Amino acid sequence: MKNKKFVRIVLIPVFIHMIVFIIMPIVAGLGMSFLDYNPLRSINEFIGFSNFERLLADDNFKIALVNTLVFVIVTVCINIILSLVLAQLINMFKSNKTRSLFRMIFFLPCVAPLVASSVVWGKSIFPTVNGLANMILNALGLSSVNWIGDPSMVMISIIIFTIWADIGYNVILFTAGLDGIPKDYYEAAELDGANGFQKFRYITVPLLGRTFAFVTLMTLISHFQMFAQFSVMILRNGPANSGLVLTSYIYKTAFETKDMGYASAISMVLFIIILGITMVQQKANKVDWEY
Amino acid sequence: QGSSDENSDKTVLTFWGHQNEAWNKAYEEMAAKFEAENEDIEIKFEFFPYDQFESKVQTSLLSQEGGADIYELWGGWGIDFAPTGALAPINDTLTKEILDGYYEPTYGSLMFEEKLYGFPLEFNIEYGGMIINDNILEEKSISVPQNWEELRTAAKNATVKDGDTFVTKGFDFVNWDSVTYMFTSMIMSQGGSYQNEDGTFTFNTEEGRKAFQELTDMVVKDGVTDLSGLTGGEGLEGYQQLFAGTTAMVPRGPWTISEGELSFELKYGEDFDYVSLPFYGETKSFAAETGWSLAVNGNSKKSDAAMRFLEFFAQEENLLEFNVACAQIPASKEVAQDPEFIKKMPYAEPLVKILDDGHFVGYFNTDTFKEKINEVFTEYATGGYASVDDALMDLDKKLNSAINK
Amino acid sequence: MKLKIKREQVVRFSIFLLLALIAVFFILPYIWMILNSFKSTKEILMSPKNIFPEHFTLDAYIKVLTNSPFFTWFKNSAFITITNTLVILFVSAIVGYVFSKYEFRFKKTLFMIVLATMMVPAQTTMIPSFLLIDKLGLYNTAGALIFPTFVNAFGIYLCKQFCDEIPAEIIESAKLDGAGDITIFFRIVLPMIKPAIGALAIFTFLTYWNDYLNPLIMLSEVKNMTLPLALSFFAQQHTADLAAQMAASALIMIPVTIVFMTFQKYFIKGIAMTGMK
Amino acid sequence: MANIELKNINKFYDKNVHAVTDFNLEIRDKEFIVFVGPSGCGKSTTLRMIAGLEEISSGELYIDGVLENDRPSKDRDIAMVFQSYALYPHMSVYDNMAFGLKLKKTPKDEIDRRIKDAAQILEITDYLKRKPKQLSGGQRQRVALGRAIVRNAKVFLMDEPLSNLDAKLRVQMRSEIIQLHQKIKATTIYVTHDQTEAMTMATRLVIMKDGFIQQIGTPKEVYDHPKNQFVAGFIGSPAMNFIEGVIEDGCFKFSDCSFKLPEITHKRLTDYHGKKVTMGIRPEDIYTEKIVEQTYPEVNFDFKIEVSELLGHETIIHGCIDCHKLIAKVNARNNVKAGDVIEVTFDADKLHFFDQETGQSVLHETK
Amino acid sequence: MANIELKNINKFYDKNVHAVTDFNLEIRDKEFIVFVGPSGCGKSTTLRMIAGLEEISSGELYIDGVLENDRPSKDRDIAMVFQSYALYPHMSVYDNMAFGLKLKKTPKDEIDRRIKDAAQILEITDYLKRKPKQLSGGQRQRVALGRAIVRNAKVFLMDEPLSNLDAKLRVQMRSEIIQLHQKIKATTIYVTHDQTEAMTMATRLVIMKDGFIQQIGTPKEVYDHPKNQFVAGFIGSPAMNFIEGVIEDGCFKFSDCSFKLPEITHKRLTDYHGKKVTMGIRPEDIYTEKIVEQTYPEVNFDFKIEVSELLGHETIIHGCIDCHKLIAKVNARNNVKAGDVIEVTFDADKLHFFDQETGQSVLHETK
Ligand SMILES: Nc1ncnc2c1ncn2[C@@H]1O[C@H](COP(=O)(O)OP(=O)(O)OP(=O)(O)O)[C@@H](O)[C@H]1O
Ligand SMILES: Nc1ncnc2c1ncn2[C@@H]1O[C@H](COP(=O)(O)OP(=O)(O)OP(=O)(O)O)[C@@H](O)[C@H]1O
Ligand SMILES: [Mg+2]
Ligand SMILES: [Mg+2]
Repeated sequence: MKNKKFVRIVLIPVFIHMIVFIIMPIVAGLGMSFLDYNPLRSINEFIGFSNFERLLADDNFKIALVNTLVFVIVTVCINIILSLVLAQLINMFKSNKTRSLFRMIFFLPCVAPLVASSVVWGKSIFPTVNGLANMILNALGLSSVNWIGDPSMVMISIIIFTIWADIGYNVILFTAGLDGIPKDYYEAAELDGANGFQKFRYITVPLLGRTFAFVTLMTLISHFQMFAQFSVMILRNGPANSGLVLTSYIYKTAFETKDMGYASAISMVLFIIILGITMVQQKANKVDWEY
Repeated sequence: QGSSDENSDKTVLTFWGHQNEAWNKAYEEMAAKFEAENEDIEIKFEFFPYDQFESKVQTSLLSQEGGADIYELWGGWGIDFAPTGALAPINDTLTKEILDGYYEPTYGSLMFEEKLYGFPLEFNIEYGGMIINDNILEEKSISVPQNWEELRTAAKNATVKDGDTFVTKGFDFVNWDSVTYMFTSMIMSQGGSYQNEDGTFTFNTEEGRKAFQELTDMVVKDGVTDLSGLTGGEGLEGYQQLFAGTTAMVPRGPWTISEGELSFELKYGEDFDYVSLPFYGETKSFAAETGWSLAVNGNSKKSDAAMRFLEFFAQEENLLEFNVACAQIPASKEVAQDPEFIKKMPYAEPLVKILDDGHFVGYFNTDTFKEKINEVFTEYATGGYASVDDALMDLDKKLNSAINK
Repeated sequence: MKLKIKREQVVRFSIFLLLALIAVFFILPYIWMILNSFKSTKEILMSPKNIFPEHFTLDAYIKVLTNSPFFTWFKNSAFITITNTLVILFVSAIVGYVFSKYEFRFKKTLFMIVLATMMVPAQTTMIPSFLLIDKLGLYNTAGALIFPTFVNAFGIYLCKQFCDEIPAEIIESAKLDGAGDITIFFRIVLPMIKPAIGALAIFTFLTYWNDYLNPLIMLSEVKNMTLPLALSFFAQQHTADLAAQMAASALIMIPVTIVFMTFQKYFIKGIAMTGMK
Repeated sequence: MANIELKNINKFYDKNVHAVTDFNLEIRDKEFIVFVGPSGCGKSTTLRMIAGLEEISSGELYIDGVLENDRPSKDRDIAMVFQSYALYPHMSVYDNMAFGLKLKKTPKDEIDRRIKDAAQILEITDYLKRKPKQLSGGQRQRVALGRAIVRNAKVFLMDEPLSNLDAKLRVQMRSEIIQLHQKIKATTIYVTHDQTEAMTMATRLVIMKDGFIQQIGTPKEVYDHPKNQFVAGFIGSPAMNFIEGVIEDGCFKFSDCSFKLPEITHKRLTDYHGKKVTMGIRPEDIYTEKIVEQTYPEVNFDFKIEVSELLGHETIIHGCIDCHKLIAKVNARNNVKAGDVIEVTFDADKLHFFDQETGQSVLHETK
Repeated sequence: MANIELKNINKFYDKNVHAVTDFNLEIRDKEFIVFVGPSGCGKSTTLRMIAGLEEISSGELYIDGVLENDRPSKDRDIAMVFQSYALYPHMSVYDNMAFGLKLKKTPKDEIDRRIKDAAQILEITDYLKRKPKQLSGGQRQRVALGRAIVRNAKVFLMDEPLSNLDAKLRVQMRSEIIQLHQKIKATTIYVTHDQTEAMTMATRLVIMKDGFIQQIGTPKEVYDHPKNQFVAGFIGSPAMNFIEGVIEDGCFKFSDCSFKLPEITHKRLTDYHGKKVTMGIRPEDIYTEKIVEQTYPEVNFDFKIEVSELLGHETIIHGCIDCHKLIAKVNARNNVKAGDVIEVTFDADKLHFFDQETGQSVLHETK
């Protein structure tokens, strides 16, 4: 009603905070991308769109861009499909104990700091000679794989790791989503003559829409921003830059090459990509029903 | 550490360095000695993990308040920091002393507009020495190679393969630093050069092609090692593999010795040795870059006291003691040639011999430099270029656009 | 009848086996990490094929705990994480409530702005944020990791979703009972969105406990550092003390794992409604 | 404890939706007013304006002579029972009832006393420690009432408080609310769209449609003398039957049928001679008994039964008289079934007539 | 299209809850059977066993003579309407109805034809393209029916399909379902706990309590001759009044009152002379009219009115005769109000008597 005072008391500090800590830095970042910026210098030259022009000619940027897109799209797809299947399998158990046991196991990797798991995987699982992965392969009579040394394998390895590390959230979200679908629909479908797969295809998948939209959105956003495994697990940018992604390229450009203006330009591109993809995803996943 | 009594009018200097047990101890000992002489100064140390150190230094320099008074600075960073005014210039007397009495590669990158912005502690030598696994060489009855031909033969002989995978690598020079420094040094030892007067690069020369082909051949034709040192994938670095008994020879700095002794519990002189790496061409000449140095924060209000600490370091007996404690190759000619030094670090002998032949690699960001050379090397070795010509032409292009933007 | 039950059991059992197999894949890295943390670095390096430690040793743990200010870092991490979690919970709840239950101009736009901040990659704001923190004199203080986090878009979104579920009548009832805005928030809304608060608590706790990039940039002194940075503490320039790294990893993971296992029921209950509606 | 006056009250939503138009009503102390009307007619809106939960767009609201338009709801001293009960789910029954009193800083023992009293009246003493979730629908309903009672508020508002209950419970709660009102005698406004509730509970009824008041009066007035066709059709279940026809020669003619009107009725309809009107008759005024037939020999018709629903002692029959669909409620003793054709009689004294254009009751107006 | 036979069917949940006990019932083709009973009595469970959604713990279920116990529900050819409708929210009305047919690979134009037909019957043709969310409760209800109709299933099951609708709509849908059944004539089982629905819709009623069948019969049978006190109290609204007393000297005595029983009644009660019994009388069998009083002069009592509810043409009065609470439903013409004491008469021919221990009807048994 007329009680706008409370709204103001709550929202004004919040938006001031947002302006200071989020919006200003974005604007500053945008500004920096037009400068030949080095914060140690007191005067930084305005160079217009040069940084962005440089992007167009930068092979490494292109590689990083392609790698990022490949990484995000493949990982997110596998992540979603796999977590959906796992959730469905978990939900087939009636016992709550069994369910929460499995949910917990799948969530464990999410509990650990990504850096820590990256160290564990990079130093003791993926190495060709000393790694657990190859030891297991060898024990099964398969030959070793050069997980993070072979340019064609690097991304695959990182994807495997990322899925391991991140799938737990989605498994839990999907099991919860599945629990939320009223049982009636399955019974109605059963009487309509649907078999197990048909129920999954025609009832579960579409009715999970809302969860699905939410999960894909969050997963997309977080995967675009992943950094730790790329910086910790692989040597430099990986063989032939096969592990170079935008986030690590930004970090490298800013803190190793110390070319902050250029780094800002790249991060602006990343921002726009994320914004664009999430908007498309939101449109595509519009859900026009509810139970 | 001495108690930092707030009430006393002691000047407290903060010192940042990267973590290394031996080094950190040596710094603290130096500081204790210094404090004994200068009772008005106290030095507080902060040591950071190596892989955080660079960004720490950088961000702290951005900050007006935070940061240290004295930094342990990788010489190469001077190129980025010195021009911005973030570092304080070294005083004139010390500058003169350095310019006269220190090896040129150690301070080349600390120079900016005729001023020095750091005090070089060590000569970072990436060419000239290698570690060898005595047990492997003995088993194969291979003697320590004395010239390039012998090196190539020894490498081939030492190599053992099981199908596609290595049992023993003969000569593993493929790592982030060695490829670049072998390549540049091979050019120089043939009497060639790779950088022009104006700072641009030309690797595509007679000498360059020969050297590049030679290096690639060792991987592709001779198969004495593979590219994993650059591409990653193996848990251990090349020299660690040598300690682990799967590699015979690895060109690396003498700092590797302590790790062999400590982590792998091997005996120097028995299990492994440090020997000269033969030159490729006729001329004894190689490229070298900086090493660790000490620098003073440009914003520090205590830069005078800080500078005194640097001067203290510069005294020969202190430097000698420090270099030995850290197993560093001295930056100071005087210290390096001091017989006392070789007595204390006998394994440094093959290096000390050739220090005069070292030349400053050039005033540019060596990380990018190495990155591009390694990139092209990997690509060429895996058949990514039609000819060595193409590869080096591309390398020139890449370097010229990346470094001279 | 008997047959049917049997078939169902077989199906269920094979699903169990399948899940168990995948579960093994999920916990194997942990086990491997723990096993390695009980070896010496030499053993990890020289005898990689040893599954169980040849010489069981606690050296790595002792090293981590004595050679580094591990407990100080633990305290720092705990302080920052707990402060952040509490503040974020409060701010998210009250802002979520306002967005859900009050009408005001530009509400949709403002909410969209809040949501959009979720999509800003950390890298975009990393450098300017750093400069800002420094200007504010927060560099190298816990404040650098605390102040910028107060407004958490995800938290606000989550709390709004939950507040949407609170019937308007309950709020109106409270008004007629004589409650003002603050009273309604604390006495009615907050208790009613407990599950959201629970889920959000674990989310934020994990986020800040595990945060690596921000402490890396914002903190300079060793005594101010947080646990995730501890890992690189044992990675020296060339030598990596693998055993110590594994031990440190294990030590960092153990507290969160315990927290999670204890609260997982609430967490799952809360998360169950996350963004579902 | 309070009289309420609503003067020319209007409510617009978003400038376009005119939810309530020129609402005028004076409620006397201790009255039990029921607002009734179809969905969306503005009942809740009016109630919520009185409670202060919705702004009044124009007009004035007085409680005990004081203008209340701008007073926030928390200061109006009004208690309200919602359709969904709106019990605080995280508080025990006791705390639910105590909440408002605590906020008013009522002494602890006073709170306790009032709650115990109310609990006794409502027979929920045993559940005081339970959470709302652990109660059945009827019990929750009682707690909601209790929460309102303890406040000793001047005015009691109830917005469809029974519509979430099942039929049986609804009947029971209905009489409990009536008894409660007789006990505590608070001025009460009760909103429903269920006309049974409206009829049984109200001292006065306010019948609304599309934001307009249609009629105000006691249930009997409204039932016996609906002011217009809407009210006539709305009140009574099954609804009144309507047949369109013409008044001619003292008769009402529809299709091929026609019957003579009683004298008084006919007299009142003089203005409509030769004109089209809508006749209305309640299902319970249609009889199958021979005895009634004899009383009104003129108004007998053949009734073709389509559906017959037995309701214990009476039967509702759906069917038609000469293509006009009608519903009749007749004694169950007569065994009738679908397909039968029976003779029925209209109680000619109970007929209603409405203007076809305005829908206004013709008899009523001239009365 | 099918007859269903349930033989000794039992259902245990978790070994402890005996939800349905020894259920025996034969349903003939085209019957409209209604299961009725209080909440938790096992109605849904029984229905779900027939549908195959719940396993049968013991006993046999035959449809058209074929044992169905182990057949999965998708093969049973049964259509069901759920209380929640369970319309697939992501499909249009058309697709909702088409889903089952598509799964059976019915040709496209056949599907189309059937849906159009059903939509016409149910008057939902205009909504075929909408999503369930865009429909009102009644429309959703019709779609749910439509989805069941198009399947042409042998058996139709409905589990409280009307309980989510408001009272008015419920009445309307009730008669629509009756008409629908008359049209399509599918064997139907309908579950409700609303006795009005039960009475008006069933060809036969099955009254359950605690998993046991209490009585099976047509609505009239059950209403007029309840087999036991539970059925008597459950069927009829307001519920039958019960008074405990003793049969002595051809009279029924309770408290200080007593009245003479009609001859036939008394004769049937010979076994109970001098014993305690419970007498039952329906509210509508209590009269205030003088004319009835004269018919049964012996059974006149003073009735003290506590609450009186006007329901249009009749009034429900709550009150007591000598401390025995009773409800009566009387003609509205008599203006009665709370506090009055009036004279009422029991229709002595409509009395019921129940054994106080077993609750069985005494008259019924001896009939
Ligand atoms: N917040 C709102 N914004 C816009 N229109 C509204 C709003 N609330 C109600 N209306 C409209 O105002 C009119 C009256 O609504 P109100 O809720 O008072 O009806 P009601 O009589 O209580 O109906 P019901 O019996 O369904 O509760 C309706 O047409 C409704 O659509
Ligand atoms: N899945 C179940 N597990 C255990 N007990 C159950 C289950 N489903 C139902 N019951 C129990 O079985 C009994 C019969 O339940 P059922 O659902 O058939 O009742 P109902 O007659 O349909 O009641 P309502 O009118 O409330 O729908 C109840 O006591 C109920 O608690
Ligand atoms: Mg309403
Ligand atoms: Mg049920």
